[in-house]
Amino acid sequence: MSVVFKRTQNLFKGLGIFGVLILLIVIAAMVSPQFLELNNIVNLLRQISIIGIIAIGMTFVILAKGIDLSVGSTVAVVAVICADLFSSGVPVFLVLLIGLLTGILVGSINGLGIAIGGIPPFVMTLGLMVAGRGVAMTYANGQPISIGEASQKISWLGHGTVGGIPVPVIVFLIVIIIGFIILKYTAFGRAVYAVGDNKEAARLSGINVNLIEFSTYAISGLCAAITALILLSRLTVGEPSAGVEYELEAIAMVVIGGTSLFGGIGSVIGTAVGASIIGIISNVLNLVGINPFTQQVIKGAIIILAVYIEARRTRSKE
Amino acid sequence: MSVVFKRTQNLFKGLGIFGVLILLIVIAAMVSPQFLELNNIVNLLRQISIIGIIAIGMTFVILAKGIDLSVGSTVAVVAVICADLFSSGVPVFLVLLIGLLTGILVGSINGLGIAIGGIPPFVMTLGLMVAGRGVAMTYANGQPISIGEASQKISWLGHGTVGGIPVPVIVFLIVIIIGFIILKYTAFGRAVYAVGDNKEAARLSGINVNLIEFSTYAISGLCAAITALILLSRLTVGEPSAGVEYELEAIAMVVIGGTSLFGGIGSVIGTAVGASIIGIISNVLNLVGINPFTQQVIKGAIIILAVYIEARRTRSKE
Amino acid sequence: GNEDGGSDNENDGDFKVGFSQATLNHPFRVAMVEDFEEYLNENHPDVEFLLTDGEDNASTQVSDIETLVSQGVDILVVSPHSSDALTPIIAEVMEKGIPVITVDRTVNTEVTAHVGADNKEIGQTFGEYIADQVDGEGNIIEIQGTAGSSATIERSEGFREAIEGTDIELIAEQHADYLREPAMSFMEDMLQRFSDTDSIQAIYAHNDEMGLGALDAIKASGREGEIKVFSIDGQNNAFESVDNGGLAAVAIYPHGGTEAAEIAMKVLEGEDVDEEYILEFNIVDETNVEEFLGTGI
Amino acid sequence: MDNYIEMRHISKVFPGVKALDNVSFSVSPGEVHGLIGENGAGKSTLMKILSGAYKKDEGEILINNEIIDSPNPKKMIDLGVSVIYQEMTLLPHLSIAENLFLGNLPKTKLGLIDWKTLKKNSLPVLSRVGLNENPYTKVKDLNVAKRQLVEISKALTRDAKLIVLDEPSAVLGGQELDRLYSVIHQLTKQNIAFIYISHRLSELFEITERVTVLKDGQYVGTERTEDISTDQLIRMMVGREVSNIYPEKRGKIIKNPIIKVKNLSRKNVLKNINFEVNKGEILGIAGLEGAGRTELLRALFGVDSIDNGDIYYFDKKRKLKNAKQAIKLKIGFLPEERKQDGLMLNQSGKFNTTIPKLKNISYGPFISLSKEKKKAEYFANEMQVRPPNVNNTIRNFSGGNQQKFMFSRWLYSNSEILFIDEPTRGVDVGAKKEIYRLILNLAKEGVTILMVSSELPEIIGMSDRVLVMREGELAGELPGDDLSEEKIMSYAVR
Ligand SMILES: Nc1ncnc2c1ncn2[C@@H]1O[C@H](COP(=O)(O)OP(=O)(O)OP(=O)(O)O)[C@@H](O)[C@H]1O
Ligand SMILES: Nc1ncnc2c1ncn2[C@@H]1O[C@H](COP(=O)(O)OP(=O)(O)OP(=O)(O)O)[C@@H](O)[C@H]1O
Ligand SMILES: [Mg+2]
Ligand SMILES: [Mg+2]
Repeated sequence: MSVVFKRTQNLFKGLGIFGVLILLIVIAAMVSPQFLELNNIVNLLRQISIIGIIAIGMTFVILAKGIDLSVGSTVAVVAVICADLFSSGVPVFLVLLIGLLTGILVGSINGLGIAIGGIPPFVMTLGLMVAGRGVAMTYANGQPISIGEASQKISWLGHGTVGGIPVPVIVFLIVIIIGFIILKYTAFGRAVYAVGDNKEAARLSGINVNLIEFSTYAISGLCAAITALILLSRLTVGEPSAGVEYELEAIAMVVIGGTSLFGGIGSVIGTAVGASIIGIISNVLNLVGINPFTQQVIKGAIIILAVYIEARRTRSKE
Repeated sequence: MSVVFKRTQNLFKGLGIFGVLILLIVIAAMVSPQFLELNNIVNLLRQISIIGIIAIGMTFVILAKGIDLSVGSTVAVVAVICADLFSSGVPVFLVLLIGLLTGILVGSINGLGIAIGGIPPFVMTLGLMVAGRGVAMTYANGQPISIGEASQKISWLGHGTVGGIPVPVIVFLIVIIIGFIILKYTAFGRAVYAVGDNKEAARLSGINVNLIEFSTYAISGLCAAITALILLSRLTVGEPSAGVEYELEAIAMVVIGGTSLFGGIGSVIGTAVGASIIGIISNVLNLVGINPFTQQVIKGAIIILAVYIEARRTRSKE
Repeated sequence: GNEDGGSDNENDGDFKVGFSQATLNHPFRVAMVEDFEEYLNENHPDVEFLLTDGEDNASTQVSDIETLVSQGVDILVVSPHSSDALTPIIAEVMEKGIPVITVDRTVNTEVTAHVGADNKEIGQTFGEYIADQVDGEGNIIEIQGTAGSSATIERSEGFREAIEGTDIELIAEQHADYLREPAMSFMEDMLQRFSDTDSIQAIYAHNDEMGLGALDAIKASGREGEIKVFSIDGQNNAFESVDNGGLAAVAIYPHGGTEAAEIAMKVLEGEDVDEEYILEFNIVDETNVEEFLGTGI
Repeated sequence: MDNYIEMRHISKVFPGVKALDNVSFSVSPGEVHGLIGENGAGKSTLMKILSGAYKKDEGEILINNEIIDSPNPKKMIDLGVSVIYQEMTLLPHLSIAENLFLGNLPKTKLGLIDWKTLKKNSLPVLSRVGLNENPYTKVKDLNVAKRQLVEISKALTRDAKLIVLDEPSAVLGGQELDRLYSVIHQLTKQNIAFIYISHRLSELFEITERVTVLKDGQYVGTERTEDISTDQLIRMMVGREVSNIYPEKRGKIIKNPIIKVKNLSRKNVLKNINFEVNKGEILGIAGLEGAGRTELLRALFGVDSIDNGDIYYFDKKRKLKNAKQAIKLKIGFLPEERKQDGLMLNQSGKFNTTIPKLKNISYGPFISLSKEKKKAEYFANEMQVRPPNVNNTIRNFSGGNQQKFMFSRWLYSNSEILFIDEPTRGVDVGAKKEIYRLILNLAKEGVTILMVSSELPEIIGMSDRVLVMREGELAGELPGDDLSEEKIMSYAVR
């Protein structure tokens, strides 16, 4: 009995914030007839994807008890460099590759500083956030860089659809699925949880803690780069000011999705749900046509409420 | 022998990031002759005070294993409300009191949600950060509110000096000293460390954990309100967009000062040092006249380097 | 499906106007929206008005526009965060047959109408004026807005073109995000760096808030006779400051909210409109400040 | 006999402490080798060096007569050395199965984790230690005893040739220990060696072949267990005679109930419990693991709610709602899991001593740091804490010394009632004797003591009266002058 009981309980627990999401969807559909229209759903999903992809990378970092404040600046760095390369006529494939590698590089610098240098993640990634912004600004001389002709060639990334589903959404889904598989079904993924749970114990279990920590930041950088490339395709310019405050929103998605900032607990599915919650709130408030200032008040309140409902439920079970 | 050895070592450990600060001051004095001029020092101190005061409140929150993202919005809310009251001719004393109470109120909402509602601090204060900004914007209708005539009457708070020391600096020092005394010499302070270190053990030691957590947020709100009032006096307007990103800078000061984001370890003196480090970097880069974009790159690098030096030193001792 | 224009006697109540503002974190932007809405409220109270806040982020603004379109707006008014970034989405909206009016900032694609002043031109004209005020020589400090924003870029570019070839030297620059406090702090540092008398002749601030912040710092140092402060936008408190001998001059940067609303209604009612509506701007100094007191934002 | 592992001339210095000074010792294949010494003698440190968790300052480690250079955890695990630490190193949020095979998870052809195989592989290992749990259960949902068994299973999964058990009896009770002994016995037959650290000397005679003694970080000697007596071992450890660790019992306790418990129930764990405790009495509470003893203490201390029943303290009915109220009534509580529920690990010894009653060291609202230090030092001295520096961070004290600080805390707080849960887990003989003497002295001074213990000799040696619990119920009561292990067990199991 006890096992079955545990199981259903775990399932319900897994539902947790997912239940809040469903509640939110029901309410949204009630207050705005347009909400459930296909167009709007597609829209909404595309909007979520941009920061959602970053949030998946952030999930890895936070699960391993880290934090990455530099993602927004990474987006800017990748965006301006790639815009520049595009405008100089470098082949699309090569630019995309360089973009992704740049993201991984920035992440790796974080990883080195934290895993090898022993610098607290908050400080390391804050430093890189500030410095990265400076690099993007210097590189672009403070100006947006247009990708020029290349906009046609990479338009598919930001604007294309496959079977009616926008490419950014597909990319987001792929990132979620890969993230899910890695975390649940690979030794690396379990090591991420182990490191976040108890670093010392993980080390004593023979896990290369430094390597795991390092890798999570590289993954986060990679995800930021993916977002940068999608943005580049959508906006056709690389802005050195792109991605400001993305770190906060991405962390919010992760945390609302139930991942603990103290490491070891959480999942990418949770993050996807967190991203949806944040996305829906903005979308529906815009649909209903509420004054933007009032929107902020309501948005803040709903975020608190959503997590409160979840916290209540979880607690009352104990 | 051993005791003496421990003592000097502890002293040195206490010095830690303080040593880095001294190094930074020496370098600053070398690269800029104006740096050590009395005028500039006074300047610098005044600049540090604004966010430094918030960082002291933040230290309490972080020591108790929390975080407060809402401080920037609290500044805005208090600033616009008080500006409005000032402009309506409410007596200075009363406005200041209302301002401080408003700060405590915002902090208390955080405290309730976290301590009683069981909402994770990041989400709760993020929600209030978003909602608070909306409240300030709504209240002020998006426009700065001038304090009008009252600017003369509260000019002392932002511009006054006592014995050549600006009032904001004096306020900052007082906040540091009070913070230091509370944390080091009162039962409440001990309880803050205990809660941050091990909540369950604190509870079993007879500490009212909820009350302690709650209080740290109230303190943080109070500190944000003090900053808001100083800003109001200095700027003579209450801007609803004031305080954007203050939370990040305040947390940075706390963390650079050696306080652990995982609670239980740290001090307000560390935070004061962290604030000084951040302040000096900006100040000296401006004095030397480096291009703003390059400044960001250097600033980020120095933050990382400063903490790296400290991390190295601490580690090599082990 | 869009019901293309509608018939002549259509009621206002059938119209839905969408306004995508780049950010509301700035008085100038707020004033634009407010005047727009006020015009509608007074003249066409039944028109449905939808407003979104791009939160100073091009990609958010693109999303906002997508949302507004999916809500079926009959006309889209956009004050773009930056030109290039908003171009593709606006082209898309135009293709769908929804008329688009851009305000303040242009995009690189055809739109129904554009309303606004030209930031670069203001920078340049104001720059020439400032050069004149300092007799074509001396040291100037530029306090810029948010790094990378197009207003910042253009106000800076125009200004630099104006002072090129003069004996004016730009001795320092910094971004202060259009906010008063950072500008004040920066100015304090500059007063340290250039502590000799007459080492600074003027401050060029990209908006009034920053100009006023710099002015406060200068006053606190007792050097207000020595350094002239110039700023852009035209807030009421800036005019008052000019009147009281604080700011040397303010360039009014008209936001065009009212004009945009007028044009939008004309478009909806099927009238012809000009493709471009360039707003006049003024420079306010002690000679003419009285006519402007209380008219600002 | 060839040595499997040999440690030669190992030294290790921590800031201010020479934890190990030129220690050498060796273990043969299939041997059970005891390692003993007082708290802080350096046992755990030596084992951490063996596992590669700490770097040695001097000396060398040999496995099969080959020097291992720069050992690290992974390398040592691969070489067959598995250390089960005093502070557990399981990952609470992962499942049992994952903990068992972490670092070596079975994979499918695609390189993904093969969860089925993982479960399949886990079951036999778990059954070898007699742990009957679903391998997918998260470790955090297990009690300490079960966690310890998972730790041992984990070593088994790694083909360990040497398993180090750092004080298993500090967390395991009678039944589990018996099971452990039989597991050890089985494994030694397969030539697996054990290093067994314990403060319970009786165990060593039961299972070890040789015993090595450390004192103050130095090697004292290695003896065959058959050739040596308890007293001799103690002399080697302590440097002097420690006879009769249990103090002389007192006569009858005068009936003067300080606590009266009536019909106390708490859902699923406590069922209709009635008893009284007299002033100055030492009331032992015995029972098997999971009998509800800890729960009883927590309920009395006011930190677990009760569903039913009344509790009278000092003749007044009270419903304590939290620890604060209990402390106000001068009740102290030494929890079973001191790291989880007792200590603030990043704070100093003096901080941990004084935290429940800062008033005692304050002038008005302000704490006097000198008073704090003096008081803490006084009690640290009473408890013979080593090193005797109350400024040190608790984390850096050895396990036994951490427990002494927990005692200091409640002595300092002038408790009139003390709830102590497993008081001498991980405490060395010398200190144990001190603690027993202390408990008795407290009782003589009128402090009322409820003592939960799984160590029957301790219950028998100390209690004025014994309650036996079974499945949340009071199964029986035994007077202090008529105690035996058999009698207690006859109530505990039925
Ligand atoms: N990380 C550390 N930093 C500083 N000192 C330490 C550290 N770990 C252990 N020590 C010190 O080294 C000495 C030996 O400690 P160790 O934990 O090895 O003792 P032990 O013999 O295992 O004691 P116990 O029986 O109480 O567990 C003690 O004085 C202890 O305080
Ligand atoms: N956190 C918990 N979650 C679920 N069940 C628990 C928890 N803590 C205790 N229990 C259960 O409550 C019952 C009583 O446990 P308790 O810890 O009081 O036993 P005990 O007699 O003190 O044994 P031990 O010697 O193991 O401490 C047991 O069945 C135990 O499994
Ligand atoms: Mg030990
Ligand atoms: Mg127990």
